[in-house]
Amino acid sequence: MLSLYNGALDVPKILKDWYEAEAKSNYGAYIPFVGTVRSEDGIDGLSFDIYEPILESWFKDWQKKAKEKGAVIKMAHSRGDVMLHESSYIAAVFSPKRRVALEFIDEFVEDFKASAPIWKYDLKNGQRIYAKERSTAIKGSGILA
Amino acid sequence: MLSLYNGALDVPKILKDWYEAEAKSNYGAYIPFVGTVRSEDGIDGLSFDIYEPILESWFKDWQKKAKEKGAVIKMAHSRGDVMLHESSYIAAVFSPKRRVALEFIDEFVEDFKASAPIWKYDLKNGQRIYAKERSTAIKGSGILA
Amino acid sequence: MVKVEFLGPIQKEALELEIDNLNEVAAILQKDDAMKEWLDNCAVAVNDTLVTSLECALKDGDKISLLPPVCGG
Amino acid sequence: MVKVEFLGPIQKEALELEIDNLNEVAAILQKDDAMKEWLDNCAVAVNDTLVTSLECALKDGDKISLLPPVCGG
Repeated sequence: MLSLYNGALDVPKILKDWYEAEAKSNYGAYIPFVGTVRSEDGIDGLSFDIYEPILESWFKDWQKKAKEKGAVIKMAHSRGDVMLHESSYIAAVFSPKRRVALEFIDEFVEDFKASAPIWKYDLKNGQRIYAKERSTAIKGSGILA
Repeated sequence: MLSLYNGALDVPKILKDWYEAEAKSNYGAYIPFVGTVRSEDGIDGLSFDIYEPILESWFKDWQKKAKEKGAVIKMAHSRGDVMLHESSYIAAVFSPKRRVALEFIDEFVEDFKASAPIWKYDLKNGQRIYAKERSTAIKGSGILA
Repeated sequence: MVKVEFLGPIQKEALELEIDNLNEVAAILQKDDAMKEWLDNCAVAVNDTLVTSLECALKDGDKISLLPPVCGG
Repeated sequence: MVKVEFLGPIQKEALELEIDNLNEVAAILQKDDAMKEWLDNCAVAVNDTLVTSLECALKDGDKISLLPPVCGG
């Protein structure tokens, strides 16, 4: 399940909805990861562009990997502006077993950072500035150079 | 923060309260781990005994470790009976950095399983049966033998 | 006609090109000064599937996307 | 007087013993048939602090706890 929202995420509601949706699925472990906008470098917030077709196929591959381990993965992300101390990202894994869940959320979040087609901008003094130095080239980049 | 409850945990409320309590603390990552009672071996539920003085000192040591990494750790656990598909355990880490948070929640949950002075019983046919084969001897056990 | 689109922070209008393969796209973009800073670190998708080599025949109606470095979360 | 208490699933009433050290506790419990299955895998705390050796002097009012294998969560 992949949900995109305009602006900040309603974290308590999403965590509750996901928990309740899987309440009878007999998973022993539920691990959400929540990403919140930190105050640093004088930013007022962050802003996000998402390329949805590739995000969806990337996510589908992870759903398949989760299924192979008997687990389920869910993700929510913001489009557009998210201000300081608001949250822009939740990923969560449900699994029968705690080891699977702990390892899966780590792998998922790291691959998300490296591969998900989402671009981040700092909001600063009314400008929207691409966060180039914090961004990662997708694996296989550079073939046109 | 260590909270013990009689019976099942109100997971959505606890996740929300913790999230809101740290909303302005400038942590970038919040990772809760939620443990839920699974249906297996025909049990009706689980039951827990806790020895609180040692649980508290064990938890204080982890609070110190968290602080050294700029993080915060919270935990909630049930006393007594928790029925199928109800939750008995939540641990959560807040940290400025995602790598610290992902590693810390893993280490914390594993040490919790190995060291926290909590005893688990299967509820089955009206009986309360110590889950001996799923339990782990605390490090240093056996000195009286 | 093949469409080439530039995602995220790349400030460039989409192109419509009469081409048969990705080598031609590379040759055209390498001549574009505004694209120099991007080509080194852009990934390429053909019809929304990432590709890792230029050995890819193109046909009329195909869509090529350039994906600069990402940072979700 | 030293108190010895048995935690969790160990079905045994607390003992009050006139002893000076943990070796004496070990000697007493080793003679108790009901405790045989537990001693191998019990941890020991003195005044709620886990200890890892028997080299520990005891004084009047001390509390010893036996902690069998745990399984929280």
